[in-house]
Amino acid sequence: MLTPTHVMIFSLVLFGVGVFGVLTRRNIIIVLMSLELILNAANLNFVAFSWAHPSIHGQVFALFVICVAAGEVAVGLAILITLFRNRNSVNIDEFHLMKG
Amino acid sequence: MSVVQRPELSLWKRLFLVELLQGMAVTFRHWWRKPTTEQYPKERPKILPRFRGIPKLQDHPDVEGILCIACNQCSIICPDDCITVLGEPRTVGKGKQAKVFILDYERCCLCGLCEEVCPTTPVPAIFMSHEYELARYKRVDLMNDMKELYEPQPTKEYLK
Amino acid sequence: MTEVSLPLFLVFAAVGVFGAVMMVTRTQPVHSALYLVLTLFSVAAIYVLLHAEFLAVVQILVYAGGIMVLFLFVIFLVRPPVPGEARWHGGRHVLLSAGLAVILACALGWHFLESAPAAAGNPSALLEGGNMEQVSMTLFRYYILPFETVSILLLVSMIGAIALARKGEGV
Amino acid sequence: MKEQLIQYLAVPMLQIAAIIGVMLLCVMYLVLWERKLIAFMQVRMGPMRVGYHGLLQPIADVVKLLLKEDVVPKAADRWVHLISPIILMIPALACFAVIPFTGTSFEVGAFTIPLVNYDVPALTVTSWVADLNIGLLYFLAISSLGVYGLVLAGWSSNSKYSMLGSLRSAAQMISYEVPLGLSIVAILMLSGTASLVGIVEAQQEAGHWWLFWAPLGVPLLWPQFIGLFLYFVAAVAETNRAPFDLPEAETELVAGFHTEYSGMKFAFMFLAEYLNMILAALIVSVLFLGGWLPVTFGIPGLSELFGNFLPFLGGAGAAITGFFWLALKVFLVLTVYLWLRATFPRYRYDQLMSLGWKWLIPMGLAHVMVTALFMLLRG
Repeated sequence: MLTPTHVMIFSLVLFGVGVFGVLTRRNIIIVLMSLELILNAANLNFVAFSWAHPSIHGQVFALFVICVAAGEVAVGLAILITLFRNRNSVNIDEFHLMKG
Repeated sequence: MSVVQRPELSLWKRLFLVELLQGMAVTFRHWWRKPTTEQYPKERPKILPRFRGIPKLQDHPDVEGILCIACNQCSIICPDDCITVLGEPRTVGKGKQAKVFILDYERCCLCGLCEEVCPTTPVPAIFMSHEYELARYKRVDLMNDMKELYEPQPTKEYLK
Repeated sequence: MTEVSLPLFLVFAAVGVFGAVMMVTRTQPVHSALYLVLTLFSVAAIYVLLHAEFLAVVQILVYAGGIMVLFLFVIFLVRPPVPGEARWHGGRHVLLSAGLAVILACALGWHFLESAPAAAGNPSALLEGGNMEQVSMTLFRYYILPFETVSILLLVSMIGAIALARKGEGV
Repeated sequence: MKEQLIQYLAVPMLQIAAIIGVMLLCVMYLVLWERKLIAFMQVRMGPMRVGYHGLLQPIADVVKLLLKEDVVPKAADRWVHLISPIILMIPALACFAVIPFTGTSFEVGAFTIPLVNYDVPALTVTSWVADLNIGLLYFLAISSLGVYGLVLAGWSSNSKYSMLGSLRSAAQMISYEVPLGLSIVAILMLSGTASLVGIVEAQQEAGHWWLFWAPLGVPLLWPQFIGLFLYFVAAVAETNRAPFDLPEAETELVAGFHTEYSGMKFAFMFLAEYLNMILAALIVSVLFLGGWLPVTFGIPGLSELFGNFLPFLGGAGAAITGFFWLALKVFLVLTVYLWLRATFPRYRYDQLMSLGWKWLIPMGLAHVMVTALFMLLRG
């Protein structure tokens, strides 16, 4: 029998891997992809809960999350391209303009 | 060079894509036309009398023996240097006749100068035949000596 | 359906975790993106198991069909990684991050699992009269304002992305 | 349990095998028909050698492609190079799962398989593998995945022509997915369902194809013509066919994304392209042209006559008739597809983009609104 706990464990693993990716990778594109992973983990929880208490609202919220993720990626990648044009690199360590 | 301005399309033409439909009508009409191409190995092209195929040798009933007198003029005028002629005394009558005549089809450009320059009468000994199928399996097969130039191996016709 | 849902879930979850781990560890960004697509797919499959058909399709349409293609585009546009360049932070950093991620996940997990909901009703109610119909009814009955807000958000992000990515004047 | 296993596992497997087999055959002969038709339009004969008027040419082509050497460039990413034709192929085949080929289902009585003495219970076999509630969305989602195959093929070949071709194709497919989706929305509104079976049934109920939906009772006002036009243009662009075949513009990019492909892998890409064409034609037929409904549908008298022109076969006759009408429609749509290729020159890249974004998308939005308005006025 599939229970919400199973799905939650899976989403926790995805979340953990995503956080690890965000913290360790230097390539900013992969950092952005790890962020997508974290969003997906959150979405999975929404859907699991909506399934456990039969209620459609969780799915609707996940839909909103997907929309926001799409917007986030569009802007994030545009920023990335601008950065690449100005500094000719996608290495996250090289972007420390604010550092004193 | 002159710049040609495209005529401005009327609203009717723009709205209903008239010109696209006209284009499609043209292709539609062509669909039903009789094909103009010929099915080559099955159907052979009609060859006109002055067509220049590969050069070959010929004899004439009015002249005894070999018609070619080994004058070497064809070999000299040939822009591709593809003709080699060696002579020997004629077996009947005076003068020379060809002993060796080698023609390299690989180099021949089918210009017809050899036929023009050939001095023999009543017909030139070397002439442009109507044969045009030059493909061979080996390059050596394109080097033809006298025997092959007289009696060409007929190309195996590819039917079907 | 219910008897096979657990083994199916385990298969998809395994594929998903495999994809996620590979995604984070690959050095070639294109491979990373491909593994992420794999993970997104298995998540979509799990959505189907959880009676969220419409969401599964949206996940494939938006994530796999749109967002990841965008990622691939950007990967192609920017310079490929130089062979000798370090793609990871240092060893201690990796260990620390791994530890942090595990601790974070464990803390969340402890909290979650303590309050894990049991299946409270019949989940197949989510499919009655069509999942898509239910989602859209809810969306347009209760969430019309958020819906419009999201559309404005998307418009703004679209214009922002164009403005940012344009060459030359401005920026 | 056993009956369930057969109903939910064995029957779909057989259906899938049948669909794949028939579709591969269709692709082979579609290629022949394309070569023949374009040859006719160019006042040529087309393939004539293998078989009567080249009828066995597809088989010769397949044998040639399968026996060819598989060349992989030295600097290619071998794995991605290998999987990208497969990635192209899978979505193209997966989309066929939701297509209804005929309305009537076949009744298969209980029988025993002789040698193994296995009893097969009575079954009802439908012409579709799955009647998904979200069928149309499934089609849109799955068909949008084909772009990966192109992009990865171009990238993994490590060649500038492939790369340019694949980037063009990705941009083109993403741009034209929007008008494609918009042109379908009106049909969704008219049918009130996203299931492809449901859409055809809705047309049956309405008494006419959606193409001839006449709002306000005005006989010659058919707004779905715009929808059909939009869908068709977008589908031609989506399948990378002429006049929108920029990704494989042979005069500019050698062969585009499949420059570095040969043998089996190339055959897969080729197959996927033609499968997508057939798919687009099937969707046009189902959404706008009434799917399995006869061509004479809606004309009193003729409709009944041609609805089942094999009455002596009973239910099977009706099913076969449905197949026939759908096949006829698909054939005609595909012929128009090829006709376009024979007629129009290739678009320039900026023209392609401006057509997609500046004309088709606004037209699609307007079309949705006009349809909605007419539906409202009609009540």
